[in-house]
Amino acid sequence: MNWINESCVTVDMFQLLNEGGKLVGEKPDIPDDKLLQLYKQMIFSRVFDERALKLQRQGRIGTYAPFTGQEAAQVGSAAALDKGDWVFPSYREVAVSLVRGVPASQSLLYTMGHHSGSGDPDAHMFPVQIIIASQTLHAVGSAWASKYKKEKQVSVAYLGDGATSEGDFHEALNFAGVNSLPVIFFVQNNQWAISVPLSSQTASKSIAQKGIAYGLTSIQVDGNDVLAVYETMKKAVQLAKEGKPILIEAVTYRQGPHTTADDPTKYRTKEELSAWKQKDPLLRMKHYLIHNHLWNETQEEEETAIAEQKMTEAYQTAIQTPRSGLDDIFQNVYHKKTSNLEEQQNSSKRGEVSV
Amino acid sequence: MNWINESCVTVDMFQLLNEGGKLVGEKPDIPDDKLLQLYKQMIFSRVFDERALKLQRQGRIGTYAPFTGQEAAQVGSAAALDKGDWVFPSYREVAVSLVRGVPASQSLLYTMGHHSGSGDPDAHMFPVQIIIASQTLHAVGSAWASKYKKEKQVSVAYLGDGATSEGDFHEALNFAGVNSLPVIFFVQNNQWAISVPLSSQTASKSIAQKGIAYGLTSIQVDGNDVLAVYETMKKAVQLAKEGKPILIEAVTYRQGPHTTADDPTKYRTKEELSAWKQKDPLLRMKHYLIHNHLWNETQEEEETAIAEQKMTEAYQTAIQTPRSGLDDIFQNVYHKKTSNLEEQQNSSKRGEVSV
Amino acid sequence: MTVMNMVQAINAALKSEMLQDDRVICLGEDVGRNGGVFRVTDGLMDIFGAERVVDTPLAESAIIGAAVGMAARGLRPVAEIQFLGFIYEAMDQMASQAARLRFKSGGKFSAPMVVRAPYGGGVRTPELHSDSLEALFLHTPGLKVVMPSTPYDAKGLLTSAIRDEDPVLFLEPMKLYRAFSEDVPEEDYEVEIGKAKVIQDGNDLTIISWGQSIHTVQKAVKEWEEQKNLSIEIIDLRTIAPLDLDTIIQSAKKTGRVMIVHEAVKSGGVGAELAALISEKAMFYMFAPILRIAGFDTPYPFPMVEDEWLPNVERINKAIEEMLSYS
Amino acid sequence: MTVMNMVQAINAALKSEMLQDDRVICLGEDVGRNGGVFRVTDGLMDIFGAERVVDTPLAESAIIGAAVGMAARGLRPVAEIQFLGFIYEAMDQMASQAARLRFKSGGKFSAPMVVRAPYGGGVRTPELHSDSLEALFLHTPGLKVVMPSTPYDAKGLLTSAIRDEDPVLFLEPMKLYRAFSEDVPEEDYEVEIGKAKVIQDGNDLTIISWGQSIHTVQKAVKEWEEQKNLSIEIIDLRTIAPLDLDTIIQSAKKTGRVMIVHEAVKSGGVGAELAALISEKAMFYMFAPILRIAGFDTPYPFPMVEDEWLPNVERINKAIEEMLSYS
Ligand SMILES: Cc1ncc(C[n+]2csc(CCOP(=O)(O)OP(=O)(O)O)c2C)c(N)n1
Ligand SMILES: Cc1ncc(C[n+]2csc(CCOP(=O)(O)OP(=O)(O)O)c2C)c(N)n1
Ligand SMILES: [Mg+2]
Ligand SMILES: [Mg+2]
Repeated sequence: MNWINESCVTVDMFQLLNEGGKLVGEKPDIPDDKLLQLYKQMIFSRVFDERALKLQRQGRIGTYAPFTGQEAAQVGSAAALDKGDWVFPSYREVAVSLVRGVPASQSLLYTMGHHSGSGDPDAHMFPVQIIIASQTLHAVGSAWASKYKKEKQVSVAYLGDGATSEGDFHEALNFAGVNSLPVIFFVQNNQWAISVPLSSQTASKSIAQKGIAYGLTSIQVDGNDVLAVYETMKKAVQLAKEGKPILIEAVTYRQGPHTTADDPTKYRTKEELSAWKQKDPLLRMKHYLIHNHLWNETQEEEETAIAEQKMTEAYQTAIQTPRSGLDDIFQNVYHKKTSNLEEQQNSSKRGEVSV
Repeated sequence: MNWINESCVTVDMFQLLNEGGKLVGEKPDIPDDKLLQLYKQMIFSRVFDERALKLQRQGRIGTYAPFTGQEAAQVGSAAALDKGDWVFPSYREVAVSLVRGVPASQSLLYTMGHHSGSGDPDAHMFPVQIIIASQTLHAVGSAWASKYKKEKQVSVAYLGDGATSEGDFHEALNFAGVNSLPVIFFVQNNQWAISVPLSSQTASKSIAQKGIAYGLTSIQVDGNDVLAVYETMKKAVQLAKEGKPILIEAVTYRQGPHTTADDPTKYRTKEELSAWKQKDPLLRMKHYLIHNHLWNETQEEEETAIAEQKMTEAYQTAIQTPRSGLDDIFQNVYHKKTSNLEEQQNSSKRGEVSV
Repeated sequence: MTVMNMVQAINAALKSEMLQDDRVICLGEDVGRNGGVFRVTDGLMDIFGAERVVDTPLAESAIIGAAVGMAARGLRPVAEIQFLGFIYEAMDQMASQAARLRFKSGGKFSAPMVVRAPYGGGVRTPELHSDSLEALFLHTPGLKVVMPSTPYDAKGLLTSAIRDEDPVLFLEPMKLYRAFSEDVPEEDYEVEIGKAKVIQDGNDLTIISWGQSIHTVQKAVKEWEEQKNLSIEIIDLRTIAPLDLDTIIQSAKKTGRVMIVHEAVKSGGVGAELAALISEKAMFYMFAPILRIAGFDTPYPFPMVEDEWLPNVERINKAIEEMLSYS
Repeated sequence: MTVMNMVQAINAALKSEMLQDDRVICLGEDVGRNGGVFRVTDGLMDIFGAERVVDTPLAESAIIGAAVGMAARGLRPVAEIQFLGFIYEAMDQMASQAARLRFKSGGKFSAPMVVRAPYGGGVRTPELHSDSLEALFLHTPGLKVVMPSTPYDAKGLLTSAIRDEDPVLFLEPMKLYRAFSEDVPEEDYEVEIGKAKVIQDGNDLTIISWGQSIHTVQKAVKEWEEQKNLSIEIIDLRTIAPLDLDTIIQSAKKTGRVMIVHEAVKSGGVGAELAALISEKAMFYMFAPILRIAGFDTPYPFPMVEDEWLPNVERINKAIEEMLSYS
């Protein structure tokens, strides 16, 4: 009998920079200014994240899901996309949205509970998805639309390791495979789904190998290595545009809490955290740039100051935006307000209850 | 970059008898009387199926899902189970239920729309599942209960090729893998999900390889070869009891319509059907038995006559069972009838509408 | 005009919209080569090809979820759920995704799409094929829910649904698919979503119903009118969300007696909302309690019993009698 | 007696049932090591081990579906859905599987299990965390639905739910988890499922509510009683399915004025069923229309607006005024 099991597949993680920032693979063909841009985007992302955490602690914004530790995965992947490509994020993709050109203030407004909601059609960013893995299906539909319209765009779903357990993830990959859609499933395997470690999430040795069930082309990449992520994503976009749907597992780590409502000390060790901090994506890229004489500490300080300033401005913009009121919620339920909503809105204004 | 794709996995179908009934593998260690029993069970199954089709055409029973062509997969797998094992069928597993000892009349009552419903606790058979793939989760829960209670039983979910596209299938396999549950997912890949061929169902080269996504042990077996199926299932039960969840893909064919409401000429060719009829599971086993001097045409006729007679008796039992009435439907909604249902039942009796 | 049954009318609407608008595509299980298990999409694949009439894998959440993505990106998907009972598998995509995309994005995205599904009893289907679940979607802001009872309305409402800017759940009463035919224009036309139809004027009693129950109501009413000279108003709701409050309240005030007939189980059904609206806005016009003739509060029953379980002429007659006893 | 908040009371019920009955196991996302995102299952894993307090993968359909299988095989699973809004992912397992197993098997199998889920607004959660979806399950025969508003009831009702032979959906009002504490017996006790509680007798008006809205109602009522000397009856429904019809109708007949207050969107909510039942069985006792103060018919709103969207004292006051204007 020919039993199949995991030992039938080998998964090797693709890496260009090791933890110390040394090049371990072939030198990628990325111009210096692009390297610097990637790093600056990572700096701004981290500044956003740290400031957002502070603002939340001060009660100025609502629940927030920090992404510190995942900057390479987010920035590297987003930077490899074209303007026309479409992004379907979860709730943790602020760095992606920043790279796509979504104003930082918009993400602040979202977590402040503003009715403007999320999503940015200009940046080709779908709204934040709360329901785990649901966005993978929207990316499939979007890729399908592109294919149908013969537009050369890819659709990218961002999701987490935990999301790979949901039925929607499976259905999305299967639809993508059957229809040869230009879609990329970018899994940030940050090792945890709230308090559940990957080992309790799946008995599969890797997430990348899950693509085999659907005829997808898959890869595991070091998600803290911005160069490896960028190169992988570049290639993935090309393959996807040829009708080869792609699954990418970016191995990374969520250094902060799941959200500001979470206490990670309940479920994970200090040792684990500090081991992963050694692999920090910014540190690694900084070492590489300095080593290659593209960066120094002065520039680091300057860039950080610029980022802080931009963040202050974003916050000012957000708080100066008029607050939402009850009236706003009757909009956008339907294209045209129904008479029932019209009546409810009017009676709410008049302080009435009903007719 | 180390891209993974389907070429990384090889899947070889396990077979013992070829289409002509010749032994192609190692002779399995199955006593002669067991061989004969398997074949007789296949004969009775086919007689049931053919009679049920006739009864449906005569308007004596309701919609029916025939399984002709899948007898080896069903009988071979069910025969390898122990009495204590639990079975979670779809709507096409009548042959399985017959092997488990469920009276044929019970399956007739079900399709006649009798309130006694389906499922048989004595035979350890869960009710017929209409919702595709839903039963895979119940099998997981059942296996979990066995493990928790330290009872050495396996739970077997039967499902089709189409069912592997549902999210529940994915979630079930993942739960099974993570918890090392004594569960077997037995997929009858009969090539079609109503009108949708396997090639439109998944881009995966095999169903067996889908187990790799969950750390499962998997195999592809010739589902028209009752010996291969029986042997595979025997081994699977053993592995599952050791805490290795199993995925089996039995490659077979649905020779009849999807159900009595379906017209397969809309979507598949005569050529395909007749090619598969060459691989008929009964024919193959018959050749093998005759070749080994265990069977002859006289026995075949006798056995068929016995089966026909049993079937006639089953139908008599079914039609002699008192019909269900409105009163029956107020039972079994809750353990104890609620006062609301009490009231509805009483008013329905009195011909009233409401209080 | 051509004489069409409901299957033909729906097929005609799909065909006509697909001819006019290449953003319209159909997707679902068995909708292509097979033409749907009820043949509603029959022939469409031959005309429009497999790119516009798509046989999907067996996964309801993906069907609706993919349609959301398509719709947001400018297509007009018409997704089929093979039987309404299977929509539970796609509830998140219906209720949290399609219904809320416009709202959650502050109006920046939307999901103009149609989800078609046959539903309803009386045709001896296996378990879980006959449930009427419209109430779940009445409780889901952002969705529209349409339930035609005639071929004419089916074609016009489906045309409106496909052209609508919001997600529409279009429920097709299985028992009426081929139950009768009527004149249906060959050219395309719209029947407005959100408008009930007074299919018969009356003064003594109002009966509100929709889908296949309408025909049971008509049968019952005929007897009363002929034998007792009673004047009964019948309202075919046609749209469940948004409800046509004006028509309902106007009729309630006029007749002072309202009965609601639906197939779904009684508790928490659409009948409850109608009764509540009337008791909120027209209670003092009522001569009689508002009665609901509906499925009993049990799971949809086994085929042997379904005709007794469903609202039938006998139960409606009983209720009319009861309501007339108040004056 | 000990003073407990609702989180502690629920935790106590789980612990006590697990101690007495080793068929009881808890499963769900983050319920183990983390003790649940609200710490409702805190400490249980330490006491009962990872076999009885199971951190599952992230898959709601599997959580409920596996629980159905466990329950059918003799365990008593208590499954947690992290927030009620996520139950859409498991609707088939809830509505077509757990709810119908007894019925579909002709009584040969059953699924005695509890599904716990926090729900409700006012705590500034992100989208889809605050919806009140009880009406969907009122419309699902075979399920029981329980919604406590106090720590005492929470402990007693959960104990009853775990011991019940049918699947029970146990909904925990998030805002009340730590809002207040009260005396709760240390030993185990049951609060009967299916019985509403008249938490305050009155003659002029009945207000029916449940879950966290009860406290808003109480606040509003206090003002009226103190200032206007009005006698208001307050009914805490506690069980949504099966409804306690007797208590509701009795009160309606007594006071002749009924208001229903709930957080769920108004259309198709449980309030509709209550109003319909009253208009069916007690209409001629009514002095005033039956009013529903509920969420508006929009998706649950953005945090900045939720306090205005939810039923609040002001809206309840307005409604009381309006109802008193009828006499
Ligand atoms: C359908 C659904 N179930 C549960 C949740 C609650 N929840 C929010 S985030 C999360 C963990 C997600 O883990 P992962 O996919 O790894 O993403 P990460 O948070 O690590 O980025 C859970 C369980 C949800 N939002 N949606
Ligand atoms: C959730 C759900 N979706 C759709 C259906 C309708 N349906 C019934 S059988 C079937 C095809 C199933 O194919 P497969 O799993 O291969 O099993 P087979 O019928 O071939 O045995 C479909 C689509 C259903 N019963 N349940
Ligand atoms: Mg994660
Ligand atoms: Mg099949």
